Amino acid sequence: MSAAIFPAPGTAAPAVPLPPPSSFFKRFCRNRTAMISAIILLLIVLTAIFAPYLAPHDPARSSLRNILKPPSAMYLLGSDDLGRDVLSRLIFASRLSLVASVQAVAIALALGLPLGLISGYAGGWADTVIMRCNDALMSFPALILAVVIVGLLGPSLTNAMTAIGLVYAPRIMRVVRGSTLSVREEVYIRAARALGCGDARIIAYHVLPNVTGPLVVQATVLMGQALLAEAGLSFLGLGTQPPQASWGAMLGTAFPYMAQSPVPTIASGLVISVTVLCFNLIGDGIRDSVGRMRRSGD
Amino acid sequence: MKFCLVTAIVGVLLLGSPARAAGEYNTNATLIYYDAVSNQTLDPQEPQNNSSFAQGTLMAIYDALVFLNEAGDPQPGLAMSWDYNEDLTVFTMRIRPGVTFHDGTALDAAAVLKNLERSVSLGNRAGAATVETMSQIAAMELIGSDTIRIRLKSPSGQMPYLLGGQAGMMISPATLNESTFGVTIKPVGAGPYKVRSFESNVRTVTTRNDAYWGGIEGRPAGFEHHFVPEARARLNAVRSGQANLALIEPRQIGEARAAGFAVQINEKNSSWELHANFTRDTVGKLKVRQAIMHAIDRPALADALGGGASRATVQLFARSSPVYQEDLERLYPFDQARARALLAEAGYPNGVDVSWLLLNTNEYKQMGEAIQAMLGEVGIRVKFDVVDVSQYTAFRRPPQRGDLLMVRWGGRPDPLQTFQESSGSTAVPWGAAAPEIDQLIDQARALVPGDPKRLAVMHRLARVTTEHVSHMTLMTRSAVYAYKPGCVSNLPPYLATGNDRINDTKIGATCK
Amino acid sequence: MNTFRYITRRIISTVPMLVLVGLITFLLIHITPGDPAAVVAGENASLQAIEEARHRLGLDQPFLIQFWHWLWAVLHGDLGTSFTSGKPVTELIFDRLPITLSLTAGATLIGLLIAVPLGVFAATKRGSWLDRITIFGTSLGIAAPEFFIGLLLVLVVALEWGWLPATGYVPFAEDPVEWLARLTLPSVTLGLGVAAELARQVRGSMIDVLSRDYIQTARAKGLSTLSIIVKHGLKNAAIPVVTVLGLQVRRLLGGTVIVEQIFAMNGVGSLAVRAVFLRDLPVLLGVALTTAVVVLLVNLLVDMSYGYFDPKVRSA
Amino acid sequence: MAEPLLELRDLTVQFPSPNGWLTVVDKVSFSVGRNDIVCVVGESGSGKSVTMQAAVGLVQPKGGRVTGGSVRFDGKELVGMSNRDLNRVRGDEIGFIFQEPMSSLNPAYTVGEQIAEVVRRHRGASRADAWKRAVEMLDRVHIASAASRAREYPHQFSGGMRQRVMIAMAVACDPKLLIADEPSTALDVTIQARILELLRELQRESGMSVLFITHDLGVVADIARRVVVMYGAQVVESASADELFARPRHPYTAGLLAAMPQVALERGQDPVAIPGTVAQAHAWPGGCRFNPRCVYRQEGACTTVPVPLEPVAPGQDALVRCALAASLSDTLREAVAA
Repeated sequence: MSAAIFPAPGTAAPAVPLPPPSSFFKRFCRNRTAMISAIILLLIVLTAIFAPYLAPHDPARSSLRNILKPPSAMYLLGSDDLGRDVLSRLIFASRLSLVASVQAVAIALALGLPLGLISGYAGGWADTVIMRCNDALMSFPALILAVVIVGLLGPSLTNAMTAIGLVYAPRIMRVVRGSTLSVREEVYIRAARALGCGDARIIAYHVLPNVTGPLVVQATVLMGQALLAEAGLSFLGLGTQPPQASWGAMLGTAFPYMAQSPVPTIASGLVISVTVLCFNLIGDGIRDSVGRMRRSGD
Repeated sequence: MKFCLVTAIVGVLLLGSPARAAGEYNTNATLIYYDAVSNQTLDPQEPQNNSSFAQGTLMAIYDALVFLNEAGDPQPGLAMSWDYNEDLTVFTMRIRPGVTFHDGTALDAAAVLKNLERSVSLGNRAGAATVETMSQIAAMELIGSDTIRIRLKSPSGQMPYLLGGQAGMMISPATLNESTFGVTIKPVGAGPYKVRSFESNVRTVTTRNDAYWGGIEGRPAGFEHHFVPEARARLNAVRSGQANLALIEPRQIGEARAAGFAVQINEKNSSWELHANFTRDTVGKLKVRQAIMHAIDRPALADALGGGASRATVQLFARSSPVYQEDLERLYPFDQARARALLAEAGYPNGVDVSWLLLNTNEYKQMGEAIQAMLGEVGIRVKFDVVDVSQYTAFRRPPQRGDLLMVRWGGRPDPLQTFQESSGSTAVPWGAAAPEIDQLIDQARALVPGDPKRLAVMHRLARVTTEHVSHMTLMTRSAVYAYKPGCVSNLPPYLATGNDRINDTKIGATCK
Repeated sequence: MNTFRYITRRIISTVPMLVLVGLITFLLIHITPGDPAAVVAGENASLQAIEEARHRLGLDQPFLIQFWHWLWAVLHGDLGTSFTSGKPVTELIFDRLPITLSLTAGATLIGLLIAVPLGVFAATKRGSWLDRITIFGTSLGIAAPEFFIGLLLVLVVALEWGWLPATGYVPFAEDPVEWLARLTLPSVTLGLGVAAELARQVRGSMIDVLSRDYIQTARAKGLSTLSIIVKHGLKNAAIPVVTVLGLQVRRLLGGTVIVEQIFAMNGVGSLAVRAVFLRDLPVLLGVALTTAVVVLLVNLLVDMSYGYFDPKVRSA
Repeated sequence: MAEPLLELRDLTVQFPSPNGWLTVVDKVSFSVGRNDIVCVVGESGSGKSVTMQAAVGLVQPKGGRVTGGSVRFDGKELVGMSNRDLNRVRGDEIGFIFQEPMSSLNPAYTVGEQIAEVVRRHRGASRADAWKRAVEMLDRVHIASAASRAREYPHQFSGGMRQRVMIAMAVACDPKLLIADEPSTALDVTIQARILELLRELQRESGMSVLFITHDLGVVADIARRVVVMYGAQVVESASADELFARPRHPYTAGLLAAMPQVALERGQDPVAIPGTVAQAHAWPGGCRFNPRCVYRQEGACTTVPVPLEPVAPGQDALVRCALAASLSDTLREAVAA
């Protein structure tokens, strides 16, 4: 034991370099579930991009003569209540849903990140004020708050996503504030400040890199949650409005006809579940990879 | 006076209508009705309750001075009989003797007078239909204990119809004082059912009024009206036995029949309407409106979305209504080429952009998208402005949002009322589509309901309003009920108003 | 006794929070379109009728005065009357609170009943097929939209097999059996979501606890595996689990809106949604306040439970 | 020679690792008599702790497995015994004390409850009797005002006091064998001595055998009657304490002795650390596992053929695993002589 504790005199403690990002991806790729989810998500994004070439029919063309048709050669997943091809609509709806989730998470980040940094880094009264407002917002059940905001702003996808962004901002804020607080106490921060670095530089070089890990994890998971929230709001008629259609809206319109033609409902329900599942598993994958990197780093 | 004799005979007919033998009904079961409409309060004159959709519960509690039969003709209700003077400026009504309210107070002319005076005193706090009725009254006076003479401000034959709706519902005078309005009302009426409990926008629970003047033979022991917004939940309730009658949406007809339920479709003077804002230079032009009429494939719409409970039509009246005219249907056949031509003539060769104020419910949005697709094919590009109930009224009142507005028209007791409210300049802020419409309305007002000349004016009005597209009717709407076969009977289609009278509905002997 | 002082201090500190919640709701409603007076005046009421309604409801007063009146009334325990139904808001809410609370309690209970055994079992049998199923199952449980699950349940259990009623709520006082029957399906619907989130947490914290030294001591003391896991393991694993439970209860309070609609139960959630559509400000404020109070109570309970689970916290 | 209380024969234990199963205990054999005090000594990673944990079935939950050998305790074979039966032995007949007192007590229960628990479990005592026994045990391990302290929680005790609680817990059922896995390593020197004193006192009073696992030869000198030295998952030397200190037979043992500060002081020399570090479990050198660090290494003898564990001389109890044991015996003795 003694040999291990006191290294032979003359060799300084080896500086542990921060592992290069490549090791993060190596570790992420070894995580099989995360990789599979990433691939599925990539496929979904590709379908969204190349929707026009993939969709067998024009998603908007309705034919009232054949509504609620069961799946057939013509309509692979059957037709909806206005006789439109469900598969084509699902493919085109992927654009709307993914963009909507990105928009919601972007708003949450735009609000949560700066507020989190300020309240975590500055502390003092700024922190208490921000935290108190944050608690007040958090004491609202998420869905009611979203419904209130959308109900008042008027039902549309952008308003729905703004509301969801606002509802998730406190979560981002909390994650950022947590990481900032833990970094602020680090010795090297005090050392940097002692060297006369300005706050901005400290935040940029020291706080932000440390915050990105948990932030990316939270953002990925929130992408999934935004999809679920949009489906909920669409069910209440507050999400996407006609003629646009997101997955949530399709689930909302298909679900009343579940008894006669279950396929459209099950299809849209499954698509949402699978996508959200991928986001969650990727989030876990990133957290594990980042987690280990940070631990071996310090 | 001749008229009074006729009404008495027909009245007896209604009451004695051939009913199955008493033993056939379960008179200690409760009729539990899951409805898609809610009662905000139980005050008939309160605005929320004034729409024809909310009449079901109110009619069961309060009854009305006048009943309307299947053909829509006024029949004696709480009022035994009534008649006009020569120039239709004085309306005299004799109240049915021996009728008492649920709290025992007598329903005599004085009670009716007190109700009418209360409605007048409410002024424009009351609902639109009541305001419209009371605004025609100049003065009222009692004659003996059972007659009321009402002097009208101007000749109007509409009183029997108007007193068939909420305005004619009588509340026990013992509970009425100046301040009772809306929630402070004590729901004591003279109708077949007494109120046991009420929760706003949730449920009304009533029990049978055994002292009802119209008899209690075969009536269920009580009637519960539940407001359940979710159509799926309403049908599920009947399927799992929590309700014995449910109003369902046409798209559920297949599912209900598949589950072995009886589905009753009551055709009504109710329809899906598309209204245009005439001040807008696009839809203000007659040719553009005619183009829209030609661009919509009504039969396909009725079959696909009507679920078998709707029929294509361009008129505001059901096939069984005397005002219905078969030849009007041929005015606007589905003809996309004609529609494009009309647009070009109106100065829009490469199509026109219109905004549509759309109510935020599944039913409205489904119809909206279907029609949007049809109009799109002829170059009429529709953009939706989706709003909820609180902004829905912004179509007519400033800031007058949207070029088009889709409405579920509920029908009115008096056909003339239908034209007044949908096409006449009294109700429509931007005036009638053609001057002749207002002239015809005034003509009809000066005629007594039974007068054949009045029907002729109605037919002329129907033609003119359809030709000038003052309203774009899409398809009829029926009330669709689901119940266990043989369990619910005597649910007459109350043609005149949008609502169906639950008063006389009975429960089959074998059902609980 | 410091716990009593601790509770009173916490309760006093919630008052400014509730005022803040009220202020935020007031602000939200006033800065956005939609006119409550128009709704109250009715569909085709005249302009003059709307102005009169606006005055009657006191909406013509400046924003701060309205807020002050509302706050002053609340301090006296009066939440005001609903614009649309004219009924006192407190009555409206307390008619519906039992439904939402029953649903929340039912869902939480089912969540716990599923999550705890599943999580513990998966933690003790790491890498086994059950562990993999738990991980996958819980991830899927979190991912699936709640009303999608609810719908499948109604279609199969209530209508196909007819075991349970599909809709409606019966108060406990009226008929406890029926109350339970009506609550089962919706509670299971919500419960599955809670179970998924909770099982992951239980598994995670159990794995962490089981690797601790005192568990090895317990094994060295020859205690039965069951008592090691339940007595020694669970009590220490409880704190992070209770935290997640607290979050789930908050989500449930609002999240039941959709399930309430599918199962035709008039909970506080549906009341709030209707209030938003009808711009019924007092009802919305009442609901916001009530849910905030319940949420803060739940947070208090969660923090109190920390004391029970971890004696170090109790003395702090 | 009466049958020993505990006898390990060729015990082999493996743990999973990224490069497959690693043997961390390689055919270890030694025995503990009754009323005996044995010390197992070795650097960390020599497998000394794992050996004893494996003996009583504490490695399986951590993924380890016993792949060979036998552990006979008081006439019973422990390897292969069901966990349910092992539970009846652990805590009752074998007491265990661990190295980290700070984390070895359950923070959520009072100290008294945790001691009473083992008494209730093995003696079926009622709640009141078990509590009385717990207080009694706290008193016996010299914790002042035991009755009130029993109701307190672990975080209200210092490191040394917690170790006393652990001891109280381990001996609450009068075990026949007490295994102390580096009990004092985490404590500072003054408390260390008092803990060892307490253990010696308890041993004397109860006559139970104690098996000490430590890396500190000072502790061995202070308390042990017999010593087992382990290196690289193997036993390299075992002998009586006096013999070991006087005539170490294995270069590693000699090296350990030379590194002891007390011994070096007596000889007026600086303590000499053994160069190099122990090899990784998956990369044992050929032949004798100590050869890369052994100053007396001879190519061929020490580096090719695995060296067996043999008696130092025919008929002797002491054993050594060194190819040059015979020739080195004198040189090693002078190396450590005062």
